[in-house]
Amino acid sequence: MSKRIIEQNAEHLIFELSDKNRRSSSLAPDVDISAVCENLPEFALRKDNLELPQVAELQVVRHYTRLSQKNFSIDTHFYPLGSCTMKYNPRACNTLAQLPGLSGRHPMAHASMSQGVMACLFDLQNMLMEATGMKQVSLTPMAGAQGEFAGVAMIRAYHEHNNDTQRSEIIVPDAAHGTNPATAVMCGYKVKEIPTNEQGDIDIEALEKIIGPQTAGIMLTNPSTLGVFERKIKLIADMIHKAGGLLYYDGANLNAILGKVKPGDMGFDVIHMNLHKTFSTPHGGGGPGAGPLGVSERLQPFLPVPMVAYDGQTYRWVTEKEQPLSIGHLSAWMGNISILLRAYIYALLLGREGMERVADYATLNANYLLKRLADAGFEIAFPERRASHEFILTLRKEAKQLGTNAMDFAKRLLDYGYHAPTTYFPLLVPECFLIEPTETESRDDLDAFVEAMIKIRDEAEQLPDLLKNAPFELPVKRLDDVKAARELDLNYYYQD
Amino acid sequence: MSKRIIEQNAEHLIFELSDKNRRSSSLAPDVDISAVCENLPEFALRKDNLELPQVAELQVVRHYTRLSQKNFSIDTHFYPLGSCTMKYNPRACNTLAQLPGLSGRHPMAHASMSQGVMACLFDLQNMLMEATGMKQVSLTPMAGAQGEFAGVAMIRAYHEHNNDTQRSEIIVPDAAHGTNPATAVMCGYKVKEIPTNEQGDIDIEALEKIIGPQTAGIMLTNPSTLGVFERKIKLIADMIHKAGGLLYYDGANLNAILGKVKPGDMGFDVIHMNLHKTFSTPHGGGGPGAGPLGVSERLQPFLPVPMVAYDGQTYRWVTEKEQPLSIGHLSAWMGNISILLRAYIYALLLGREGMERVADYATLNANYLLKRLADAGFEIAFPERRASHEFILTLRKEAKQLGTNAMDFAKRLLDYGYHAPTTYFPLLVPECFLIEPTETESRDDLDAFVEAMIKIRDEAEQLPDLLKNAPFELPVKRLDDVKAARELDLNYYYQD
Amino acid sequence: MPYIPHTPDEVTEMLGTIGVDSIDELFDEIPQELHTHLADDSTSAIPAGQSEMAVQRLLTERAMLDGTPVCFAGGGAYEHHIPAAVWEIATRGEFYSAYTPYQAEASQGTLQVVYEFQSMIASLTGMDVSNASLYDGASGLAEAVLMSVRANRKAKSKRILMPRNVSPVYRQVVETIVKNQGITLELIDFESTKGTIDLDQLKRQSEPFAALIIPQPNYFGHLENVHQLTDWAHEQGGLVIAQVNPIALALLEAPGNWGKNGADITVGEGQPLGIPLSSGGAYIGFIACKQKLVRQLPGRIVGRTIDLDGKAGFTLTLQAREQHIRRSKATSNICTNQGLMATAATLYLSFLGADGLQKVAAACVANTQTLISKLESVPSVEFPFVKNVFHEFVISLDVNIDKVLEALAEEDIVGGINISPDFGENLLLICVTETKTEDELDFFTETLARALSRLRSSEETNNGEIQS
Amino acid sequence: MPYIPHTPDEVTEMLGTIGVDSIDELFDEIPQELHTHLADDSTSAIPAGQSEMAVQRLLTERAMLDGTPVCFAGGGAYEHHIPAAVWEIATRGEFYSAYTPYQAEASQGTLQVVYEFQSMIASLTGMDVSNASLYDGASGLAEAVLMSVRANRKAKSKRILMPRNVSPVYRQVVETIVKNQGITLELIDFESTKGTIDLDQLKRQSEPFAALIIPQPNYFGHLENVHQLTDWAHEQGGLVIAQVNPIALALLEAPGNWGKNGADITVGEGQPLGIPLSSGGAYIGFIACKQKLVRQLPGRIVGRTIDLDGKAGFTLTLQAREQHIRRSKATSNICTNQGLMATAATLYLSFLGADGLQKVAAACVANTQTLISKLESVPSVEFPFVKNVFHEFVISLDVNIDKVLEALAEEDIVGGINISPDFGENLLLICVTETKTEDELDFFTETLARALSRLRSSEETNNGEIQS
Ligand SMILES: Cc1ncc(COP(=O)(O)O)c(C=O)c1O
Ligand SMILES: Cc1ncc(COP(=O)(O)O)c(C=O)c1O
Repeated sequence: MSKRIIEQNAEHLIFELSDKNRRSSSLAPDVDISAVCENLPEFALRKDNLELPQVAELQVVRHYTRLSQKNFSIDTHFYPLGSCTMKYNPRACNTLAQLPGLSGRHPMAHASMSQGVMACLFDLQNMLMEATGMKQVSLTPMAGAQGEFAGVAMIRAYHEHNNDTQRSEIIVPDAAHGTNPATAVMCGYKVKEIPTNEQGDIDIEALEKIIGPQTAGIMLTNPSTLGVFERKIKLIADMIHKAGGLLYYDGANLNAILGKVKPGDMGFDVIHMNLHKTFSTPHGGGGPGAGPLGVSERLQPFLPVPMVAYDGQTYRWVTEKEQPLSIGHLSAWMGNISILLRAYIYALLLGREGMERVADYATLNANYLLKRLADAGFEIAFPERRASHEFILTLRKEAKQLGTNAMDFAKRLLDYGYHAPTTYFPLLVPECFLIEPTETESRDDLDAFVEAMIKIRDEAEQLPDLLKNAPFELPVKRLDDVKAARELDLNYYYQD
Repeated sequence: MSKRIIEQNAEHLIFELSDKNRRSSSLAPDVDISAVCENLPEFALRKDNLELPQVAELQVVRHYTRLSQKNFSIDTHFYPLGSCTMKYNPRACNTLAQLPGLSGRHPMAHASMSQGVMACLFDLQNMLMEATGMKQVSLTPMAGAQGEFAGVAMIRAYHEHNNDTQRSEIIVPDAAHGTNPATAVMCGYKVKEIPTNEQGDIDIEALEKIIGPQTAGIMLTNPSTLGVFERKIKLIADMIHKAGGLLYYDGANLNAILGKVKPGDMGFDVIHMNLHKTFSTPHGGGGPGAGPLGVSERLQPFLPVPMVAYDGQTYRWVTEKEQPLSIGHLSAWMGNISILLRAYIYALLLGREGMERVADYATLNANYLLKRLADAGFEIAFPERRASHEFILTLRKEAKQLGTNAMDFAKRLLDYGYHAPTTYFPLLVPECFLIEPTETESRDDLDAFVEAMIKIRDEAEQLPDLLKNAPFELPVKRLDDVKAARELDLNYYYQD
Repeated sequence: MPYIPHTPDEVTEMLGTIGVDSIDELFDEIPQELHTHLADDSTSAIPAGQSEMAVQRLLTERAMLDGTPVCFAGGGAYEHHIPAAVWEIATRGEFYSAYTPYQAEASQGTLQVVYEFQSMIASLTGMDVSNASLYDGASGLAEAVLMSVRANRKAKSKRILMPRNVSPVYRQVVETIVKNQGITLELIDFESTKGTIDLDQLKRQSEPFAALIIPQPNYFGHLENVHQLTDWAHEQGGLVIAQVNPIALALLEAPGNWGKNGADITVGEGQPLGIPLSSGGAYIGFIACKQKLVRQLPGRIVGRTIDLDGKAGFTLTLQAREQHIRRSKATSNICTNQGLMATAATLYLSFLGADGLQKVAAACVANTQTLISKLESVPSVEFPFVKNVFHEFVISLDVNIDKVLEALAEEDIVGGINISPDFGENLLLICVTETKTEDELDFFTETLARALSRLRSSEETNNGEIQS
Repeated sequence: MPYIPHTPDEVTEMLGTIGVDSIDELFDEIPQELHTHLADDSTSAIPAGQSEMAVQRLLTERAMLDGTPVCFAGGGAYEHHIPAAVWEIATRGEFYSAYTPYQAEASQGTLQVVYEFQSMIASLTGMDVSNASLYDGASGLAEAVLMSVRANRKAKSKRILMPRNVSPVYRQVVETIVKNQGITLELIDFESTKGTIDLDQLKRQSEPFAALIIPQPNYFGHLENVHQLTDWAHEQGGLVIAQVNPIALALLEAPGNWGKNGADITVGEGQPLGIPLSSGGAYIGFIACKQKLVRQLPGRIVGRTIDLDGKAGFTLTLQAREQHIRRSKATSNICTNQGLMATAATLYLSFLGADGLQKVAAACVANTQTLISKLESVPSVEFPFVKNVFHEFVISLDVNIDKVLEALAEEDIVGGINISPDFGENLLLICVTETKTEDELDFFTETLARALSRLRSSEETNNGEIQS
């Protein structure tokens, strides 16, 4: 009897709602454009018409409100995307960071009009130092990858400062996030990959073999992207340090150990933190993030500027004048300050007990979910290990026996109202799901997720085609990625 | 192949997510409750446990975000609900009305700390006076119905003040909104209904007969809820005035004539305006609204307090001291000020040209939609008349021939992504749709609505059962209203 | 053309379809002499349309003018911390720009929220059922009075016992609303040293009455012995209308449990539940009652039911009480209510939970007690009543209260409410909620002490001058 | 426990399921000596957790401390009116709390927004394709430099011609990011009386170069003759990187139409498109290029495709360029970008439309011209360059600029940017956007004039004292 109305789901492009003769705005000042243009030099002026959508305010509101409803998000769905730490973003962080005095401040406002925001940033620097056990923090990197870049650039600056110029390699585990090798190359280094052993730890013998005078440093995540804690970290640190290299800590997984273990104590020389993960700033459909750096004493002179200092009375910007060995600036000002403020607010709300609780409950949730899925018969990649805040499940059995791979399971999970875990990463585990439930999900939600996984496996056994064609309940069915890459359509106004 | 997952649509009650032992909030201050209670007298204290949902912040956010997505609204759907004026609510009105200085002000703050908000309210009073042609405005009524109450109470106060005490009846057309007769009774009056003629005008002969010394006044909407302008309004006004009665104008339909015709010029003595209609304050899922009153000179002394006055330097509250004949207070302070501010902002954005444009385009849209639907073969209730900002379509033919009534059409419209028009009101037109497109909808949207209506009629012809069982595409199918009223379930914690 | 999506070509085509030449022609049924053209009236009090930027500038300036003083006024409007999430969610377009859920299937969001609201209000008040909201606490009290007269057919009385320690403006609002129906309000005094209802005077009432109103806490912030009062009223055949503060109910006995049988109707102002002060509105009245009175409730009510598949859903119910069905015989003329505020209140209660709400209430009490102790050491500050209070209390001073409030305003303090016009000379009603810090309490105390001594000396000087 | 939904019973049961006795046991693989307990460290720089109310108070105080001065600073961060709807919609939970759209079917909202963003950026810049965003304008310029070196294989050069009238801090950022890859920046001077790129010096460049950067408007706000510059670079076998202000492009020629063949890559800071100033971030870099360079673009790109039913949909595409697939051979290490800002910019452009954006740009120009005329009458204010400017210009003064800015700050004015450290004595860069009223321009002019005369006389006094 039901007759689905497909059109209801289709949302036009904003351009299709446009009419160039529409004039419906109270949003722009009233001014005679052509009179003004007479004051500008002819050669500089636009010759063609400007093409942008001319749509009335209600229709714009409606368009984007409806589009928003097509997203899964933390505010609407469980989103166990491994390595991404999709946890609750407290709304207070958003509201308060948008207070007029904060959001309206020009970056070049006089210091006397900037003490408020500088106090916040200074406090945040100190809190992050304390939480990570590092000696100094620079807040300026705008995401994890930029933190990595800055960190490795500092390693390079350090070696160069010591005239230790033969160091040309950065060691990276095979399980590492793609940003690690990409970063090393951006800093002019060659990448050396080292394998992981069956336990998910670094293969120490392999490491032994590639360390040498050419080693500039190593980039590690701990817990690693395999969801396990690298137990020999102290040994590794000693090995690298003995060879004259430095240790870089990719802090994407800090949520697992916040308040429990400090990267500084593990022997790292430089770290970045993804505030959009551990400190719960919004992921915003892809960003912005913030990737502050923390360093041990010896790298302190190389930190990127600006930073904030305090003399007990007044806050001031620390620039290259005070920090002459700095690797320099990474952004026009001090990075993603509106995001840093959200992290600061979150840190204040949590406090030190709250921070330790993050690691406690993130770990509890991950181990619980692991156990429940294992009990349900799913194969865990590192069954002997404790999960950190995340863990890996491999669907290779299901892929082989039923012909339904991890992607099929992922797509069908969407139908059940769950965002899929990270799939096919890390690369070394076949048909994998990297599952990170985070501390803000309730036990009931975890249990319901397990039920969905079990149901989907039942479906895979009984109706494998159902999975291969999933999803069915979303605004679109499975999308053709190959066509997307082959017949590029990236711009409404331009078709190749 | 598709297997719909019904559970995905079901949203638990917030109570079902609760656990009394959950303690997950940073939203309350830290305090020892039982120590405090010792300071309070034993007899006053609560004995049973307080039952309210104990749910963590993310789960609350998720619950209500998901619930919100189950609503149709202006921001997501065309919503041609006749008599309700569902037009765009500019977001600026919301943002600005929430500025800290405005939203944080206590109603009893000293006048020296209140000049800002008082200036806004004073300006709004003046703008509304000007737009309606009335002599004075009081902003205090909290919705249209309270405006009606106050207006009729003023009529009564006026007659009593003149010792004209035999007046016991209020005349109300049969097409009137239910609040009109209900209000008259709240003010201690008897209601006299008068019929409407075939043209949608008031039956003057019938009116003639019931006017007399017992007539306190008449309540009229113009344009009426039939979507047509009462052409003999001046005659009616003369008849009533001659009999010593007063005229009340129900301003729910002001959107049709804003800037084009002033109720004051039609001869009304007292009017209310629904700011949540014509002045586009949000409907909020049922309110709040605001129903300011405007009056002619003779009713001025009876206006409810407070109002705002200005001596050229300072704004002050006008209270019963200055206004001793006032019918009194209708709310603890001055009504729905946060809503009044939104209307004020809207009025500033529109300005006088914008206000006239409201009536122009609301009327254009209504007449266009009427014509298109008439051309498509739908029966119009008053085909000889111009539509005002709304018009009535009757589906009596379809009901008779196909067995699908107005409710079935309404429910199926929901499937097509349109909120249904007002159904079965006004009561005198059978199987009616009262359709009000408003000025903020585009021609394309009106055309698409016509297409949907035509498609539904085709469905009614081919698959009448489809309509009778609609909707299919919404979070729930057709709901059982009879069960709702028979087996009352109004409170999760209490089942009769 | 702000908010008008039409292009010139579209307008031409639309007029063509209709068969007219101009938009003005569409108004041709309106008698010519009634036409005006606001747009052309440049002398109008209505300015020309302004850009959003210009309006933002104006509003920002005016908002800054009123500032953000430290507030110690209550009297029916209370400053509480509002979790940021409340309004971020309540103003989502889908809640903000929807209307009354006439089409239930397309309004399950609003309807479920209201059902949850009703449940929470019923739980807080200990009543069986609640409606979807009324305008505010004051007009809500009037609706309760009307309801009690309808409901108490046995008493055959239109008399209501109205204590004088109910908010004076609430009393005025009730008067305005109910007087045209022949209902009379019998004022009941309070004990002059306690501030609570004078039981003896009450007991001297011999005529039948429809209902007794019991405020808890009363206007002075004091706690009534609600059990005694309730039982007495019931013994006399009257109903009991409880008028309560919903935050106080986190700690105080729910009206449903007052006395042997509980109050019959409970009303109150819902503003403390997450609604900003915003100069006194928009707020939200709530009303709840015993199951047997449900058909006398005014306003919208949402019920749970099932759909064609048997799945649970929500819908407006008992509409036969309402004006749009029952017209002149409706329980009230209310139509538009305070839906958005009900949404905010539901969010507030959900975010705080029972535990959080009790903490807020307890922090109010604790801060109030702290300020009382501080004020006790300020010379000439007197406490006319005993101090059994929730979060408000009255002090009496030896100087003019308006002057005191003016002096405090100069220090950016909203110092309280001058209740002298209603209750006798030099009385100040002070409120302290959980939002106040120790520093602010000290600041208030010191500023008040300074203002008092300054005012006293200037009064003495003035007096001196007059005498000399 | 803020944000932790677990009840004690649940924790016990969960531990039971796992088979451990305590949460701490779950950390037993971590070497004991590494354990710390932040929660117990009361000497920590991290305070104990605070309630939202307390944090709100702190942040509100700090925000008020910095106030809302009248702003005349630009230099890469511009104050524009932001329609209220932009952030009300951009911060809707579904946009705000989603991540990179890895699961396309569950992310059509974000994906379509990005596709629209790409289209609008491409349209504004006259380029064929745009990516989904970079961090900001400065680091975006560095990415463009890296891209140009990859793309211009013919030139076999790692030299970039970098005009000195590109923002100094942008130059520093580029230096920081590209230097480790052996890329060198050749500085190109500007004409000292015009402020625009010195074509003669440019023409003296004889070695090959990968790309010439052309700022439009340049750091001084001046308009370059982009056509000449573009054609010259192309003739030399170099690519052209346009560095532009997106609001200026509403009136100025799109880089795609510069010279005969158009710029090859266009980058810029997207902040003017609806992003608040917020102390310099989070902003948004945009980058667009000709179709043939698309495989060299860094960052995410969204493409339109179809689903199994043939219905249009959107997905991340060309991922083989990116670090998560290509790892050490990726076009960039960028992963997280500025998605939320892209959403806001898309909303901003949609709300304003072509017409609105041009009005904003024109109002900037008009206001700037007005202020220039006003300043022309202030004694000793000089204009070192001709005045072919968009919405920024440079003045030179005869007193210390820091002191001037300090004096203006006392009157709650952000007076501009002191560019003397980079460009020579006593130069002030001033910006005027559409947000300024005539009154504010007068206020600025008068305050500046007053400050100048006061500073001059005190300098004279000082000089006098020293001489005497
Ligand atoms: C393990 C790991 N390292 C590095 C990154 C890069 O961080 P960002 O995306 O903030 O640049 C990520 C984030 O996705 C990550 O998961
Ligand atoms: C014609 C008419 N009159 C009166 C009213 C009552 O107004 P309110 O709902 O604001 O009380 C309405 C609103 O629904 C209406 O449409």
